[in-house]
Amino acid sequence: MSGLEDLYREIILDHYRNPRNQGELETPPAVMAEGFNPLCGDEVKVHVHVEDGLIVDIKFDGNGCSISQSSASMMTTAITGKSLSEVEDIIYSFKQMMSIHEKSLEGESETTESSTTGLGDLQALQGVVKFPVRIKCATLGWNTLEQCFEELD
Amino acid sequence: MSGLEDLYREIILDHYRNPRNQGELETPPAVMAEGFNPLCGDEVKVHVHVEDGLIVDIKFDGNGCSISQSSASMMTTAITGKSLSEVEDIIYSFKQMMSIHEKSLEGESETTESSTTGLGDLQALQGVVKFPVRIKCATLGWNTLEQCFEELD
Amino acid sequence: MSFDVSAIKKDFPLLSREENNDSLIYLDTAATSQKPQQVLDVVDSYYQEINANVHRGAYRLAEKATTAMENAREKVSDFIKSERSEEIIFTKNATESINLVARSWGEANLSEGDVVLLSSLEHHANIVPWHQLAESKGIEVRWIPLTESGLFDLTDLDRLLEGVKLVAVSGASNVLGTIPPVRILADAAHDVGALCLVDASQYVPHRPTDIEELGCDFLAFTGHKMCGPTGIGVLWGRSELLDQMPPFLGGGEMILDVTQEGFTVNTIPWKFEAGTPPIAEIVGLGAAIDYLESIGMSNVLEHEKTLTSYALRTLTERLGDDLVIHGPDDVSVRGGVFSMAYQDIHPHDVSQVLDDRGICVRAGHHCAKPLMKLLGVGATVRASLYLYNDEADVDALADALDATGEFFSQ
Amino acid sequence: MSFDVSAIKKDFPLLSREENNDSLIYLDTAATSQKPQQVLDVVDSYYQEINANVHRGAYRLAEKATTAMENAREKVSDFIKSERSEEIIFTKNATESINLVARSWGEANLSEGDVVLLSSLEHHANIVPWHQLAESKGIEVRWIPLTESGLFDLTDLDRLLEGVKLVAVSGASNVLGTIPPVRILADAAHDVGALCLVDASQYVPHRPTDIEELGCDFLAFTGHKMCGPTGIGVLWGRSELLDQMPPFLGGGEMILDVTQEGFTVNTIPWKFEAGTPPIAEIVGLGAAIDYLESIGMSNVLEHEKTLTSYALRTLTERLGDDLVIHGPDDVSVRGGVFSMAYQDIHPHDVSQVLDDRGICVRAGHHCAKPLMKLLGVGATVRASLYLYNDEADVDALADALDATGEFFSQ
Ligand SMILES: Cc1ncc(COP(=O)(O)O)c(C=O)c1O
Ligand SMILES: Cc1ncc(COP(=O)(O)O)c(C=O)c1O
Repeated sequence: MSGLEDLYREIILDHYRNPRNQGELETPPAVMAEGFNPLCGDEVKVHVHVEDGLIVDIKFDGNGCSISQSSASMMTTAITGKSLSEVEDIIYSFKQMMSIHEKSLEGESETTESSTTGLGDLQALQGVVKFPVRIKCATLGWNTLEQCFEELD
Repeated sequence: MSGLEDLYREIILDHYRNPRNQGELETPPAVMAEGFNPLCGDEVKVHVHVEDGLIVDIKFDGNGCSISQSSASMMTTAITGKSLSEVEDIIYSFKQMMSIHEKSLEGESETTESSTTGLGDLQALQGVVKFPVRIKCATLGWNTLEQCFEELD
Repeated sequence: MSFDVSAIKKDFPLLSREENNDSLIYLDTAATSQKPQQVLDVVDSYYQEINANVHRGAYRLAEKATTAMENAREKVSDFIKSERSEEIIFTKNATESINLVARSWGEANLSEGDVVLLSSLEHHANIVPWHQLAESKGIEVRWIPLTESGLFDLTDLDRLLEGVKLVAVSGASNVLGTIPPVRILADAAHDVGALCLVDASQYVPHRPTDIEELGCDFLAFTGHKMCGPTGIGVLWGRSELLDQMPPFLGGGEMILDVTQEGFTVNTIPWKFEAGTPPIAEIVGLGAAIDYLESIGMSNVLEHEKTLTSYALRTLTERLGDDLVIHGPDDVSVRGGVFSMAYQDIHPHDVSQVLDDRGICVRAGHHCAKPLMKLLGVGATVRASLYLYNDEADVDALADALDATGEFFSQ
Repeated sequence: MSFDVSAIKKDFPLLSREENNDSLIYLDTAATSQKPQQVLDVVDSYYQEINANVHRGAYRLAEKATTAMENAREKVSDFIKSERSEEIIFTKNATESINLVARSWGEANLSEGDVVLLSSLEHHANIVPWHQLAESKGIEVRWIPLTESGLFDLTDLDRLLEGVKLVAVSGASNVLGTIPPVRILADAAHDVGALCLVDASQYVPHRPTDIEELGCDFLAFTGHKMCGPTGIGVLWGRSELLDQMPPFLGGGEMILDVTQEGFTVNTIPWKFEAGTPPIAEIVGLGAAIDYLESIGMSNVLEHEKTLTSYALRTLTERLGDDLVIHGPDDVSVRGGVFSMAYQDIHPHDVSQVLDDRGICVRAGHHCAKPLMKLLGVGATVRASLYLYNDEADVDALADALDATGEFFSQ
């Protein structure tokens, strides 16, 4: 199962089996957003509590495939305690990693390798770009987080 | 031009160049009907004067291809002076000659040879069945004649 | 058995290919079927030898193209036992066929409060057009409930039929495999003066079809699920109805005359075929029918029944409580479509592991979201069978499900 | 010249075939074009190697099919210089594309008394849908007149534009060859707050297309006239408009969610693509575009211009007053479509004799009956040119017309 191991790295399966920061937070002070992938039915709810420009707490809850749920779980561990501007950098790097070049339309996927540094464990999700339909799974939690930030403004 | 000669027999071209019984009749006593082939724009007008069950006079007028016009012309010469029931026989035989078998759908046309006797000059139109799109041209005048008869009832 | 699947498989280039050194096990026919080389060859030679636009062309090539197309119309007509080939309308897919009925017959015959009765297992193609009429004309859409095992629950049929002008149901479910009691529904519809439309997208490809036995008034199906090309669908309708219906799309072919002031419509079937038809696709559908008939639709049905029994038995025995197969377990009322839940592994993950083993199944809502809601799931893993599948394919599916369980519990 | 017609002809199997020991001279591209082997090969290998239903399939085959289809959408988008591929809607033909605008945009935006301005040379595909709206909503259809030579007569344009909500005109005439002043009409439409639709069925196949240069809001064209398969059409529209328009056909793909109570629509382009798309045909259209681009659309245009001049000169010189060619004689405002009257021989008879010599031309009203009425004829003989035609084809046409005259005057 060579191709599969690229997608389902051990750390991803670990987050899927043992999700971190699962649950809810009280709103307010936290804000909440719900994300939905209408095509496959995946759902994710993100609660995030921001104070003085810092992520003081974040929880997620959801229903979906291993990729969407582990990506959300890894996201929570990656951003807890970070400042909003640091988080924006992480979101940017993550989305860059997930973005496939035009070239992928010719059948090959290619990531922007350069910008994946600093993502830590999240780099494990890089294998997802080889499976284009799963990219929406991996980014679901992140888009939902961005919705939360829009609530903040 | 071998295939063509089958379609454009000399007698057909002759009727096309020198149409017989072209013109109109006064209605009443004659009846008139107009035929139209919407797909190619051919038109024909038939005036027929029936007395005591006999075709005493018939005229046609029209606008169309050599096949539709010569067929109408040949029709007028074939039926003048005939009784209505004789005319019905001629119409029947003519349409039989024009009808293509199911088989023609497989690419070959085949006429019901047996029933073309008694058609005289009209038999020259037999070549038309090899050119399915032209069948509607050949039958236009005849359908219009039948419309005239409906007026009579 | 005279049904030789290994010979049939060889007709399908994609099934004889090697994918990652495994050959491909295609279990997604409910989405689209594979195509035999025979069909591809006919389409190719259409383009290479007789391609021209149909109708009105006086030259031989155009005549040949017209004959090829109208010949295919006869084949389709015979295939569903219609006696009048002008009752066969070519569309681009089953979805357009159903929309045609909704927009032409529906717009002309339905008004506020009239009811269209659907079943709870319909494909979106047989739901959304009626929702659109609900929006534009205020008709009511009503639903026949299902039993626990995915069969039609007709206990309240009389009440359900009140105010109904059309009963529109699947001939076979693309999710549960259920074969609804179409004849009973068609008769019941006629008893209350309603019509009956059958979405036969999953029916016509898999069994002998006889419109008189079905008793319906409209039948919609789609070429790409029955060994034919994409881009071609069929609507059959009773000529008395089609004759009365207003045209749908406007353009060339469907008119007798056009002036600056207006237009007069052509007769059926052309009235409903505006513009250049999908000619090569129609010819290809004719070739698909030739192919299926060379095998024999009763043989196809028999084969699928046997294989469906085998699959139900094998999957249940091998995977036990880890596997839930939605829908009926009685092969006399179901076809070879299996919507499954495996452990608590998400359908996407299951299908990914299966794909890694060269097994193509679909994960998702299968364009039947109202049914998904009833089943209480967001998605299922769906495997579906056709004439080119065999017991080895089913065994491979069972093996792969097993392996999926192991992979995610490591 | 770098444009090598004899090499191009070899790409087209039907043009290299022998018909009655003569090779075929195909002069009916305005009805449908022939297809190069390159396109047939791509369609074949689609079916043989990656056939699967698109979207939502998680397995690799389905992903490849989706990629192939969306890749073709990009190609179509680039081909007409659109910057957003989601503005490309796939339909079954140009007729459906125009109907889509009439039914979706038209139903939502037009009301009684609103005017749709057409030209007097439109194809039925761009007439009947508007007549249908006249019937259902009471809109007015108005006509831009033509000059004696078949050009647009814009002297009264201001008055013609009163009350107009849409100007819908051909990009090139399928009867006269006329290339209308689309940019002027699009600007004039915008000046009065109207939109502009271009029926580019005879335009896109023959010259470089740039939607921004044309200045229109909708562009409709059809695959089978541009070396592509049958069963595939395109509608391009500005995304601001498409986003606002209600959906057209309802079914799978075009929804985000469906419940028993209603549905929510997907985003463009899928909003307008209900049901399984003509996948192989879309891929084939992509291949046709690759083929045309490998030759270069400016080269195609240049070649056709040269050949059109040659044809006008040759036919006039050789046949003199026996031949009337309708439409403009200035190659800067016309394409290679020649509607002709020869002596007083009926077009059907002319085309029959030509066919006997292996020359395919069309005789009829060319789906433009209002124009025929203006020309005062029931039918014409139409010859039309494409990249695979050459001077020898034109010479053969002139010879054959000559022979036709002899045949009927024997
Ligand atoms: C100018 C024009 N518009 C529209 C059409 C319709 O194209 P289609 O029949 O592919 O829908 C044609 C060709 O038939 C045409 O020539
Ligand atoms: C039951 C059923 N109805 C309708 C359809 C729609 O067919 P198409 O997408 O070819 O229009 C399908 C397949 O997708 C189906 O399974």
